[in-house]
Amino acid sequence: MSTQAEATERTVPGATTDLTYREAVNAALQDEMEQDERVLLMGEDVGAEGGVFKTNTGLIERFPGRVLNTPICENTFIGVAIGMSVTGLRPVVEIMFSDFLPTAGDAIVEELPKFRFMSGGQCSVPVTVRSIGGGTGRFGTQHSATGESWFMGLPGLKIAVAGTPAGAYGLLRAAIRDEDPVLIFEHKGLYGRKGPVVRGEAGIAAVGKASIDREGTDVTIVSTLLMADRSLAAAEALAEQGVSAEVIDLRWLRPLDIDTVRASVEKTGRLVVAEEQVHRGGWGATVISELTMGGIDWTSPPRAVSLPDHLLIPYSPSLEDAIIPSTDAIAEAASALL
Amino acid sequence: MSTQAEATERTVPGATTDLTYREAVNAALQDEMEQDERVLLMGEDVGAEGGVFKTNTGLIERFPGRVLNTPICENTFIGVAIGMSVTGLRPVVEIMFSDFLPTAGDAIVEELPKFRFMSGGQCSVPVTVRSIGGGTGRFGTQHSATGESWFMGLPGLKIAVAGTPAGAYGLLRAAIRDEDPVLIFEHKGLYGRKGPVVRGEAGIAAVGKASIDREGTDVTIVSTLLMADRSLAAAEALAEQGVSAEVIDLRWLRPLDIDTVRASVEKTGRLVVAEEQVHRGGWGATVISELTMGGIDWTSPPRAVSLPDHLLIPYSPSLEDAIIPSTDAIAEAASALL
Amino acid sequence: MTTNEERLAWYRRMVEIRLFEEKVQELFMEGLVEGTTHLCQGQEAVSVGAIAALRADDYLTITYRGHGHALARGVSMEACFAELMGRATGCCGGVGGSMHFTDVSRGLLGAFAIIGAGLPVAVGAAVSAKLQGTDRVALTFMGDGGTNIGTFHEALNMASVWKAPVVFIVENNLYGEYSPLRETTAVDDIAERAKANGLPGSIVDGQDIDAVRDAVGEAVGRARRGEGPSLLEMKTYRFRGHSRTDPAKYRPEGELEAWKLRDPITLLGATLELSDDDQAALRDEIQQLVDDTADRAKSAPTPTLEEIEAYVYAS
Amino acid sequence: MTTNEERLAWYRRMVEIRLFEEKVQELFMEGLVEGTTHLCQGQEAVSVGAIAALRADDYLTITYRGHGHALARGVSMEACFAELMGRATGCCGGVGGSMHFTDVSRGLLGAFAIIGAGLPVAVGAAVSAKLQGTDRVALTFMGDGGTNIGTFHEALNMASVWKAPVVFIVENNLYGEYSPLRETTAVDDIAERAKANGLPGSIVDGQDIDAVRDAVGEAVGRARRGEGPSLLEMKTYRFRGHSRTDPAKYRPEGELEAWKLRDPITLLGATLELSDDDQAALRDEIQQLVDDTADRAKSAPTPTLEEIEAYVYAS
Ligand SMILES: Cc1ncc(C[n+]2csc(CCOP(=O)(O)OP(=O)(O)O)c2C)c(N)n1
Ligand SMILES: Cc1ncc(C[n+]2csc(CCOP(=O)(O)OP(=O)(O)O)c2C)c(N)n1
Ligand SMILES: [Mg+2]
Ligand SMILES: [Mg+2]
Repeated sequence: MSTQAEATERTVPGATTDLTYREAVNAALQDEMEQDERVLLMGEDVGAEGGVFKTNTGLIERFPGRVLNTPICENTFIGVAIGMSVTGLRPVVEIMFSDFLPTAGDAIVEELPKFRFMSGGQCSVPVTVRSIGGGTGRFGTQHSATGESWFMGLPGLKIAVAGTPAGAYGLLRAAIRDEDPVLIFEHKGLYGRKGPVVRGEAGIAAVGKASIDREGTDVTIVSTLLMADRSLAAAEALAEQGVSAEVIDLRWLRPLDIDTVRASVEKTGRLVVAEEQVHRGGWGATVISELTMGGIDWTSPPRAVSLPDHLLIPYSPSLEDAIIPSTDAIAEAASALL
Repeated sequence: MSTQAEATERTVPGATTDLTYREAVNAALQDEMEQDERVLLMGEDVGAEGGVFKTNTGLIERFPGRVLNTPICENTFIGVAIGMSVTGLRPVVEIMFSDFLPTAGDAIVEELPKFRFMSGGQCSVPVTVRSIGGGTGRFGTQHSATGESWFMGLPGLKIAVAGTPAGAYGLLRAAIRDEDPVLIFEHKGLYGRKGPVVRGEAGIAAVGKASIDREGTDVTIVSTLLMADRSLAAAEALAEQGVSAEVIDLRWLRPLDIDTVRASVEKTGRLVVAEEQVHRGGWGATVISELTMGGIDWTSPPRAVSLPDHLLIPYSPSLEDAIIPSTDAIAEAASALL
Repeated sequence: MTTNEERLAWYRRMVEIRLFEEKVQELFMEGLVEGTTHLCQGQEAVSVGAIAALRADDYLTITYRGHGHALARGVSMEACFAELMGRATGCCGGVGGSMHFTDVSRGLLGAFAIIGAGLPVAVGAAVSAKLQGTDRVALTFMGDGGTNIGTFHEALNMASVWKAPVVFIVENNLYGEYSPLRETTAVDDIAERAKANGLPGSIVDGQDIDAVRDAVGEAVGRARRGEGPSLLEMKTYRFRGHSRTDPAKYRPEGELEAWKLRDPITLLGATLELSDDDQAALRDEIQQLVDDTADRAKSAPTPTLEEIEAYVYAS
Repeated sequence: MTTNEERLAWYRRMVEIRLFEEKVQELFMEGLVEGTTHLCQGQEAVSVGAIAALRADDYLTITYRGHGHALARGVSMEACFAELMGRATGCCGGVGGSMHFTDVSRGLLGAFAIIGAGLPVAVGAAVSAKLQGTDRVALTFMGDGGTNIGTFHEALNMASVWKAPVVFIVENNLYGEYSPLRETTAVDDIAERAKANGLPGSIVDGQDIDAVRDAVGEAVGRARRGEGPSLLEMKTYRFRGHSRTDPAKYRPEGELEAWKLRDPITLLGATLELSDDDQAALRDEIQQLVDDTADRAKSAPTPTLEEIEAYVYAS
């Protein structure tokens, strides 16, 4: 248990180190709680044993009274966080599985984004909601959604999606510091993934900025979460075939960094969106629509690699693997455009 | 009170009559409850006084024991409806304002669409959820959303949107008869609108079929709900300018009738989506994305007339009017494409 | 304990609320207020009495039936009228309307149009006060019908477990919209529901402002001393329908008339030994104030889209 | 009332469940079961005893901790193993997995991975039975921690108001995931929460299968006679961690050992006057059955995408 806390503690601030995505989350929480005593972590079983996904290791010991286990009542404890946030605290709420976000539907759709507005701007609502989504874990139909686009049509919210350890660290810190409510999605299939993280202020992500994780000239791949990881792998494979793919980790769905995507597609003329969600109603469709409305000159029509529109996520391991977009599927979609 | 029930009763089955959108809802409920005694209506205050929007006039008297007032607990009474539906009944649940759908978030996102699937297809879930959304009523930030696209990315659900009295009648009957869970959205700004309705079997809408409400050759306008109404008015105005607009009332967001839209845009080469929602994450973006991915040949880039992405719905009447897409705004967007 | 001067101020405030809401009806007819309103006529002793027990730095959350509570908390009547008319000078800049009267400077953190949503916010404010080492207290108001929604129990349970300094006020006016309590609610006394969540619950005569003030004072004191949350059920009645469009035909005959005999304004007036003339004079004076204030409020501009854009995001 | 033959069948069934779940652990190690599982070891008397009180045409809903309940209801063990291995022959065609054991033909309408979600479904089934003029009853199982979610209260209230023939069984195993009851729940006895929703609640020794059977029998009888819903709190304990990855280090020393002295299988065994040899023989026989069944289940194919597509929409 303590090894992870130590691992993140040993890191020299400001330096780039390799952390797992899990350690990156832990480091972000540690660093924000260290710097700002108004920051709290709350949620179900967030304290004991480092939390269900072991992202919170060492925090309850290090910040006594600031890591709060809640009863099972997602809607209410997000509301509680709102009340805290408008009275001087900066709560970070953990929603264990993104599939439990709808349980808190009212708090997320009607309260968090609207609270400031309805008051005529009298207050701000600096609440961060972390939630852990995504497939590959064999958790079945009710525990495997990314949920990333469920709330993207809600002005008043900001929405971040972490595709790498650097994103997990930088986005979470940015979310906590933001004056507005931020939903931040982590992917449970990425916790063990290692990658470089700049610890400290320099590593904090800019709000609303996508990240070009690999430059390329032939085709743009836009992705989030686990698909960001797989898109990088797909770009490797494509490189071997002589195709130069630019990989963008979108990082924010609201604000949506359409400018970065547009600039890339203006260069490549080709686009694949790689998304662990059905296409309909999601960010992938939004990206393609906005580029099209903006009059982009498609070299060939864009493609989406998505979850099937006519299926739900099954438990059966081979079927789960069959429906979640694979590295190969992403690479093939990109190749097909050339 | 009784006048409305009488009005709908006087209608000769099979004949086309002019009904208000409100009367059309009432007629659909009456006809289905008459034909199938397994059909129930339940929700908050659905019985007394014809319900909050007076859509249910006469039903509690006519079908005693089959119009059930519930306590205030949206999530639970949709769950109750699921339990009824898998044991032989066909409940129609009324959610008074679409903004209360998130209160029932778990039931709508995790239970309704997944129930049959998780069981391996052992049962079907014939629940209809009617919900009343939309602006222009000065109901403010928490009572004015259409909510129509919130759940469109959920396989397992069907989603209907009624833009005319004929749609209100035909879609609701189709929803009640369907073996799968259907969310059907009504618009509170349309209840007084009159239009032709074919009462009886012939008036029942086909699942997943959009309706071409006006034919045209220059530009396609796709819309739903109140925007369907305004798009028709916009088409009138355009006709006076010599522009021939085809108006499609989408009617279903899931299944989405992309074929009808594609055929129209292949003819016109131009598209405006008119939507009372922000563009991001909605059906409008999905339509444009799918057409673009399908390689459509845009004569000019499509446009969206939508709610602003950076605002919430204000109470102040002049501001509410300013942000909801007007007939003029739709007509202008269409003109601009020519 | 309470001086007669204070009690006279309560009386004034209750009359203000009553006449304010009468005026709202008028403004509706004139087309100056649109949408919907939920009047609290008949329930004024609850808001005025309960809020009298608060300190200026305490917190509260209210509901769509919140005109009385906002005025009781001292929100400017002009800002309230302006809000109802959608003016930039409204207490929510004109974007909130009748259901969202808010004044954060007075600790009035929000008014909620979704049943139950204000409770967690009050619990959060209370926990926050406690964590920050202050002795501030939070008060939250809700209706009887609203105690059937899960958030109610969730909030009570969390308040208990975290020993939050919060007082839950249930205004039991016997109806939730058109439904009588009995038809939707498995208990007759909402106070029963407190025990299921480990907190004390008691029943108070909501028409008797002294009883309200005393009960809330005690509960607030308890919370302030760190002894935890409590729930008070105020038995009361709304003289009007649920909302503007509701003629309230579902009420049994004579019910309204019986409750009008226990009009909280009359009841307090009687104990103040105000002569009929005194009462009439006071009413006239307040009517004048209300009319003048509404007129002033009318003259303010509506907000611009640019102005309200700043209300969406803080950064 | 209950014959010793029936009680021996209960004993057998409890041993089956215990050994089934042991085998699940093994299959996990072999990589044949993936994802997560939530074992009910230690709680077998609740599922077996409660379900013994049902008629074949009654309804029930269960949770992610539902292996025991499904087996108790007579779902084929082979279908259960197959489900855990993601095979087309699984009780949910392989798409559900451990958390969703369902068998509609046996009235087992669903198993829910979202806390609270099964309760409304059971209430709906009960109301449905009543509206259709049958005397069927619904039973729903849930945990102690789950009584903090709003849906719990909402469902109880609706059941009361509509007099639904439903029995709520709370399996109070003292923990919700890693959190001891006390840390998250404002009452020590969940039965307290029934009153807040107008229904009778009582406490039952969940390790004593005769007590469980009797209490549930009474509640089911009451429901069947049209006398309304009730809640039973079963005091019990899980011998394993919350889920596969939880070593349950948060338990105070000696707690598990103390509860193991009240292993429901041992307790029932003692009253059956089975000799040690008899018990060992029975166990061996069942172990053989479990092993053989698992082997058979293994050999089934996984479903195809085409097959499971038909599970999404009925039309
Ligand atoms: C979640 C939700 N469901 C339904 C409504 C619609 N609604 C508004 S007020 C109301 C009745 C509330 O009754 P009660 O709590 O007794 O308060 P009262 O109006 O009597 O003050 C209902 C059902 C809502 N606003 N929110
Ligand atoms: C809405 C929701 N929130 C959180 C969870 C995660 N979760 C699964 S089981 C569990 C604990 C439940 O405890 P209890 O009700 O006592 O049942 P037990 O597991 O002890 O049988 C939690 C928090 C969930 N499944 N659903
Ligand atoms: Mg009420
Ligand atoms: Mg438990």
